[in-house]
Amino acid sequence: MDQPIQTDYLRWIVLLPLLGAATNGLLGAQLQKRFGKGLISTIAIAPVLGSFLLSVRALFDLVALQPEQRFLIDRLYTWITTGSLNVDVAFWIDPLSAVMILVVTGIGGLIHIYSIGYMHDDNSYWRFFTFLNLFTFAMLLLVTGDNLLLVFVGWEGVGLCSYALIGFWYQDHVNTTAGNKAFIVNRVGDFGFILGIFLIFWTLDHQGHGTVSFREIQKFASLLKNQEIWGGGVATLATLFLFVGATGKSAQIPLYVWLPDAMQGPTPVSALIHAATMVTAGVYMIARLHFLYSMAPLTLEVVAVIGVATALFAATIALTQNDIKRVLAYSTISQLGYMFLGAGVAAYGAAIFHLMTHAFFKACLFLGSGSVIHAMGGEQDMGKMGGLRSAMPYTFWTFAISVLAIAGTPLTGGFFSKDEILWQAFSSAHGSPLLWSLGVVGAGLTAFYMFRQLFLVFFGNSRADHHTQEHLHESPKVMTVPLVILAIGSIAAGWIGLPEVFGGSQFAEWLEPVFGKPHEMAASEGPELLLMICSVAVAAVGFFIAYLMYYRGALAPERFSSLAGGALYRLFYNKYYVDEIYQAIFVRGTLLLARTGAWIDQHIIDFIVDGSAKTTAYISWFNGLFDNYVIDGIVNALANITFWAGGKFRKVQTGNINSYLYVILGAVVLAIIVRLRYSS
Amino acid sequence: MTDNVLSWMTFFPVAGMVVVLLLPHDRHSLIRWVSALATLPPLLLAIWLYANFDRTSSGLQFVEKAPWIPTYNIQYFIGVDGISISMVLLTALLSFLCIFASWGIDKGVKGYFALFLLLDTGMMGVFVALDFFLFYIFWEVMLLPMYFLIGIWGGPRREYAAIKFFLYTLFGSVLMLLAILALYFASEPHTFDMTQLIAQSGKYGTSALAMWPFDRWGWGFQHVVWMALFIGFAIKIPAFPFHTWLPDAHVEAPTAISVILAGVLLKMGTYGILRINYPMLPAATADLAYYFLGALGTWNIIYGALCAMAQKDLKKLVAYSSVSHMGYVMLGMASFTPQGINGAVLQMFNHGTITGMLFLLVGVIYDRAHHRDIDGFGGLAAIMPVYTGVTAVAFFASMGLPGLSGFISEVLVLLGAWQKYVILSILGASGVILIAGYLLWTIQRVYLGPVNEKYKSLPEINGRELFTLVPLGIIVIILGVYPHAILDLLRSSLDQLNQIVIPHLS
Amino acid sequence: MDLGNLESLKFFYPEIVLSGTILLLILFDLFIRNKRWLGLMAFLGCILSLVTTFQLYGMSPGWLFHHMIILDNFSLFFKVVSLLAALLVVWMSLGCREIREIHQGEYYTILLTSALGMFFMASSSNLLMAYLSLELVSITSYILTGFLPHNRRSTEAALKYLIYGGVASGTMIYGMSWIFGMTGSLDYARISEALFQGQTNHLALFMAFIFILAGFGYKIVFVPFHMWSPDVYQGAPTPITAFLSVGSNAAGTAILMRFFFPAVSRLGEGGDWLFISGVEWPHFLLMVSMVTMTLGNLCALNQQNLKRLLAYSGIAHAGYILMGLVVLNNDGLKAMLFYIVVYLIMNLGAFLVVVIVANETGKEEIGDYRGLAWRGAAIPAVCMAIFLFSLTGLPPLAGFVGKFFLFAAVIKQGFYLLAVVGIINSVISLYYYAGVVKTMFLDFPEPTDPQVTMTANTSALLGVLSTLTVLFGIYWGPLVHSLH
Amino acid sequence: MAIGLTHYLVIGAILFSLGLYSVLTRRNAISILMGVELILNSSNINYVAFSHFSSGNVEGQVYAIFVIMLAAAEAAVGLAIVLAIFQIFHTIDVEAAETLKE
Amino acid sequence: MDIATALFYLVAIITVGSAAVVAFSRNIIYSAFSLMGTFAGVAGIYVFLGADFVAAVQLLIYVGGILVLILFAVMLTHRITDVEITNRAAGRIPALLAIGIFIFLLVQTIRETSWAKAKEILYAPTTARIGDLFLENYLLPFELASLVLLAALIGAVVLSRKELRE
Repeated sequence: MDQPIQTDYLRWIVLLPLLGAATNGLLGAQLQKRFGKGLISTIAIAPVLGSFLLSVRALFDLVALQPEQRFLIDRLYTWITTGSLNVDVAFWIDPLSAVMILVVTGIGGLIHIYSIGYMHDDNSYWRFFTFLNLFTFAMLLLVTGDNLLLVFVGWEGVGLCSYALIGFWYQDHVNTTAGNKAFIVNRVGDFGFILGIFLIFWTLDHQGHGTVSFREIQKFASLLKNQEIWGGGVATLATLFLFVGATGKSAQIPLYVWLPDAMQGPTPVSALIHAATMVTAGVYMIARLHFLYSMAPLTLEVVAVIGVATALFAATIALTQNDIKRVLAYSTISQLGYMFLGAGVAAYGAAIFHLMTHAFFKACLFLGSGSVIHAMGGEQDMGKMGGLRSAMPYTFWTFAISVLAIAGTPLTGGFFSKDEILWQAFSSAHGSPLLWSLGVVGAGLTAFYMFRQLFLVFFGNSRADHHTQEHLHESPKVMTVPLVILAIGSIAAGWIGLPEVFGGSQFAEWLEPVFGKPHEMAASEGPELLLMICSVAVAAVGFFIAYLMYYRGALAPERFSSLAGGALYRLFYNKYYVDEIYQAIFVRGTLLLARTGAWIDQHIIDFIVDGSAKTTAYISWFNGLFDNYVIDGIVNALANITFWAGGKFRKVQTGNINSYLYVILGAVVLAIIVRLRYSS
Repeated sequence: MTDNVLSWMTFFPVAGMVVVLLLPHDRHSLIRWVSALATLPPLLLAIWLYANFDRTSSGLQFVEKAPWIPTYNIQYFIGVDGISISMVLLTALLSFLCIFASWGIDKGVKGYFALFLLLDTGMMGVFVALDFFLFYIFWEVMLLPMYFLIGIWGGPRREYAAIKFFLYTLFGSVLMLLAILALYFASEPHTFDMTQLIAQSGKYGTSALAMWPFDRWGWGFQHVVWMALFIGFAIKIPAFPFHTWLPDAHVEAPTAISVILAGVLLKMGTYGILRINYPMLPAATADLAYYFLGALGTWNIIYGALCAMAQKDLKKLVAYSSVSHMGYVMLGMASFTPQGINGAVLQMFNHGTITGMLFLLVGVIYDRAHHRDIDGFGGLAAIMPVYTGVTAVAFFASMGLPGLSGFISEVLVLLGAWQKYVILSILGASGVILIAGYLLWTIQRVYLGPVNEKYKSLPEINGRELFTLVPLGIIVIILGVYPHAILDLLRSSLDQLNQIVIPHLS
Repeated sequence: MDLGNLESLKFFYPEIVLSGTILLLILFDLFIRNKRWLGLMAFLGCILSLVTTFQLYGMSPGWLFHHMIILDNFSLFFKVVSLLAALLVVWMSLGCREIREIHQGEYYTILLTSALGMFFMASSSNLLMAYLSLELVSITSYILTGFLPHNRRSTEAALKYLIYGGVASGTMIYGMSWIFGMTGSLDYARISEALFQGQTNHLALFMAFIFILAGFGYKIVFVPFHMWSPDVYQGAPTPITAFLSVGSNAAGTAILMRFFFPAVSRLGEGGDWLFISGVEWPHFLLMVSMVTMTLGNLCALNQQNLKRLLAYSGIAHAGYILMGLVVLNNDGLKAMLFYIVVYLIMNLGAFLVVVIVANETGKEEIGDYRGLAWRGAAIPAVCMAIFLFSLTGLPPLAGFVGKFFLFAAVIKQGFYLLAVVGIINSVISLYYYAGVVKTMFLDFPEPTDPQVTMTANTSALLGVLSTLTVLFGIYWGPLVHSLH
Repeated sequence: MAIGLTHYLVIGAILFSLGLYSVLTRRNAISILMGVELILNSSNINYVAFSHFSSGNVEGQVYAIFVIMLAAAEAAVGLAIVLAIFQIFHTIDVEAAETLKE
Repeated sequence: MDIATALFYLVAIITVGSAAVVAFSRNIIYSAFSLMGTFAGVAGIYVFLGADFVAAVQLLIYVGGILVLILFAVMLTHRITDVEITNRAAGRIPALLAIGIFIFLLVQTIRETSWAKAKEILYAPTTARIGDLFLENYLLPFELASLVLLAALIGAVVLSRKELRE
């Protein structure tokens, strides 16, 4: 690999949003009071747009280079140097991170703009934009950081912002609890992530190349190959550790539980963080470390299995949810599962491709749902919606397009990316027909629940109360324009990654310097087409059932829900009771441990400490007792004398000279006897 | 003055104390300002020291040496190296800030500030002393002011807390005294000079003592002395199971004293181990570090975090979080890797600033609401947004959030520990989850949620309080972004320290 | 140097000055109305005697009065200690209300006589002299203890002290008679000679020592000869308690060392003393030392009366001082001497505060010290804290340095057990000392508690003692140097 | 059997023990003092006997004379105290005179 | 058994016997008076030991001084008839036990010890030699003893002075 080209503007891509966050964070309250909300949003949006423009510049710079040299770096300073550990604060852009920064700044920018409208009535406007900017900064740090530790900073940073934004309306207990849950579950993931970093660093360090920088790791990756720890390959274990981090951040089994609750945050937050950017960090990380993952087939298998399992699992839950955002949340989890499926079959390009298209349509969906909620005065229950089509045309159309995209309707973005993944799942060296078929089932479910949502929300008659109906309105321009752009993106984004059958993917080509050549499967055009048709057909079935059930009403949903005595439905509806199980085992378990610890502290350790003090006191008391009573007591009792000492004098047994003398005589005799015994 | 800069730093507060004692006792604000003026020069000198410290040298700098009691080879010998410079900085800074945090003391003002200044000298002295005897003197000098400061100006159970602190610490320090004497007589010629004692470290035997139970454990002179010193220091750290004085002392002590206690005094334990156990008894250190520093440190992390989680009193929670955080220091020290040991000392510094902030913040709320019951608040964020913002910084720093100082040191510690003790490192890292758990839970209960009507009119944090907090906050952020501000100071000396011990590791 | 009676006189100035003062006191008592002048006279006499003592310092050792007493730096040291004790106690008495109400002429006379007795205790080199000097100190002590007229506790204490002392000294001379019988001599040097030559019966020797220890031990106050001290300390006038606690302790130590080192041991190579075989002094003293300090400290824990508490603490300190004797070498000796000086200063200081408080309140219970610091007596309270913490052995106070040397000597000889017991005792002792400090500072006074003020006289003395306590904690080089 | 040193010493020992016995058992201060006198006498017998048999000079006798003198002094002081006690307590039972206690 | 031996035993029995009365009598007056027997007996023993001067001093001071003092004290503090109260004893049995062991130990040790042997045993009058010693070798103790007596004198006066201020 050639030496990267040092630039000096990449830092601004990352730092501009931080600047915005700092300004608003420190001065926002004052500024908002004095100059109004306009200034706040300007301060917040300008840096993001600036970052976007710089990202575009970076993209062009990259394009201008030879594919092998598409590599920009901006090294600021040395962050930590201790022993063999050397960590720089450096940002780098290669084709992969270029995609990511464009997504983050582009879609993020749109969501910023959308928020102007959505958050307009909130008093903590400045605080919202502060966190949004801070989040953008952290996310950019995550995708441009040139080493694992720096990425970890972003990794935790986005977690923090996610926490802050989920609990944005902190006066409500539910929101803050959701925030806590997100943070803590993410911490569990981060725990794995950091251990992965340690393992990689030390394994390389033992070979004399301790490093956490991606390029260096890639350079020395081969050294990890034959290293073993605990009976397994280091690469496998390290990637597994890192994958734990990914499951946390990207809401995969078993750490997905926080994401549905995270919907408590403002909708733009859900769009930005919990759909488009943060949750994809895990996918990005795997793609970034693809060279390691490729060395660890076992991990890949785990990733693929977890991915597809999550995809199905979340999809089944999504079938039954009534909250508009929760459906989207589970759908996000499910779609992320697809991305991991892609990554798990070593189709990193496909995973990233899906990541990108998903960012568009899912952001669009969330923002659309936000628009709906906005219009419905905060109502999120789909059971109380319906017929919004006419009242909110922009919202409806953009939403519909996105639904088409996510359902994998041919020629939309989602179609191309999802099919790429499914195709790879079938055909890649790591793939298998089983993975593919599960993926296809998931696609069918996706189509069903997305159309269910579409129908429930926008078609039919309104089920909302009178008051809400009267206030129905389309959202302002500032909100609809981003929707439109995103909707266009949902369609268009797919066209840069056409399948081999249709002429090959530009996107894959673009990522080629990063991931290397995709598998040479060109010879099998037939199967690819066939599989594509299969999945489309399954999706169509999903659509059709939804159509029958929720549009035509020809099929009562109850018929499905009462399958297997309703148990299945209840299982789905209650999210497999996973939350309850976690609560019982982990939360309560920890609290129990905590109370036990505190109890031990107070009652056992302090008891011992106080006890030793008490023992001393007791001994001293006994000593005094001995002095006062025992000696005199022996004297008096044996002598059997009458205790009489004249009426007017207190009878006290202490300070008695005779007994003092007894002690001495006793001691002297004792000493002599002891001496006798020893000398004889 | 530059020749005696350390002496000036150490004894300036005592001079201030004398002035305070001479002032009439009802001139409260005069006494406060004099105290502030007495702690300012050490801070300025500390900054000067920071600027002029030769970061490439592993040796002692700014050394002052004079015979004191020649018959016993006792010297007035002070100086700093990489291990102590950061602690000196921390002490100077926190002492200065705590004067302002003590502004609200209105009972026995004169006595309070006089004792505080004496305490300041004691603390500074411990960190600069290079003669073992001098070290011990300073070590004990801290004890009395602390006893009174807790005992007179403390909370309702102050007497119990003060005497508990006193007895615990004294027990530890007398053990230390025995160890000091043992080392003194083991050296030839008999000396208290730490550098000499270190130079002779190879001489102290390690073969098993023919004395039960040491023979069964294979413990030699080094081990026994090591253990005596360790217990003395472990009480200060405080390491499990010697930690129970800490929650009581912290809860009862006035705010500024809690800050000093957590910010500076706890560091003395780990500092002492690094300064004394490591270089003087390297073989024993190599043998025992795993059990008594590594494993115990890890236990501290988890146990402290669990205990913190169960607390209902905000200050007690912070106190237990100290127990937990000091566990990282122990774990890092025990690793004998550059990362671990640098991380440990950095963690000492960071814990000083972060916990300092936390206690100050608890003090702010206690001054207003007159209680610290975690469940008794709620929604403070809406009432006191600035205060909450500062609190958030402190809490997240305590959580080890990247970008803030705590992260760097914790990562370094865990990274360093990984190489030696993978399992301990994993366990230690899992502590991060627990810490996040209780801190977030606390934030939620105290600051978030619906506004508690009772506290609707609490005043926002005032300028003086901010003045004590902001410098610490800035340091916390700077060190998160640029840890080399401190790491550079430590590196050479700590690497050299490692080199002393590593050859003894089997 | 072995001088006869007349030649000895010129090395006898301190005693002569002191005796002269005593006679003058008796004389002037008849004429002078304002008895305070007598106190000042006694004070001046002490100073004069002190000056003459210092002039003798550094002389080559020698015997005076036909081998009756020995003149060396050791005895001079104890003379200085006794004089200092007397001096400070006279000073203290001048500021003590209790004393102002009694016959001051006789009081100072007897006090100085007692000090003179201590001189001889420290310098006697003859069993007879030892007995005589001990009796002189004892009898004067009985008188001083019972000096308060019609005071129940004082008189009762005197009776107890007398009976106790009588039995102890009787036992002692019985033991001495055996020594005399075994060696045929009363002179220490000849006793030593005879013991090292002859085939001595170890058991008889041991028993004789035990008997003799009864006499010495009750002066030093070690277990089991300690039981009089709490009663006597509590009952005696406070300055006398102070005097007994330091003077009698020091003199007892002196006579013990005087007897054991020259009489039954020899200086071996390297500064270690060799004892007659079959006499296991180190072990015996080790036990006594440990038991003494432990018992003293444990009993002190429960005390409510401050004088009584200080009595028990005095027992504990006797135990500490004995630590220096256990090691039986010059290190230990020096440590002991140092500790005695330091103990003198800090203990007198503590009693001085008792006097100051009793002057105003007439009470000595610890409860009466409640919130002392907030009752206008911040300075005495602070000083008391200094003295008590010094007694605990906390740096940078003199008591720490003293204990430091003792522990150093003990550890150097490998008596780790003793050191550990000593250390644990220090921690225990902290508990009750800190309890007093707690009462003074951490408790707050009731409105009914009287204010406490000091006179210029007592505050000057207090200043001297507390300054010395701190000073010797920081810079004790000269003091140590003077012990060599 | 010729009268030798041992005879005198045994008499001394018996007197000593009797003195101790008085001291141990008597409650009357004067009686205790009498016990003390017995002890003193017993050691005096020892001194004089040793002076006669062991040292061959009069040192022991001198010692005995001093003991007698001091015994007188002690008795004077002791009885003065006893009288003082009697004035205050109207008894000289040592058990009664116990104001001093823990 | 020659006369001297018989006489010795007589004196010894008087001494020990009256000492026993001192120790065991329930009446303090008896005790006090038998003390005289002891003192006199001891003086007799001194005579046997050739210590004529000491014997004289013993009679003079002990019998003439101390005993009189004691008797005075007894008279001053007791009504003579008040037998039971005046000389109570406590703990006789343990005391006897302890004393028994003690006496056994003492006598055993006395018998087994090899005491120093004088070169020659003298039976010359001792007064002159003692007087010489007092003025020469034992001058200092002599002076010291006078100091003790002085102090005791003052003390006795101070202590017994009736001064009721209460």
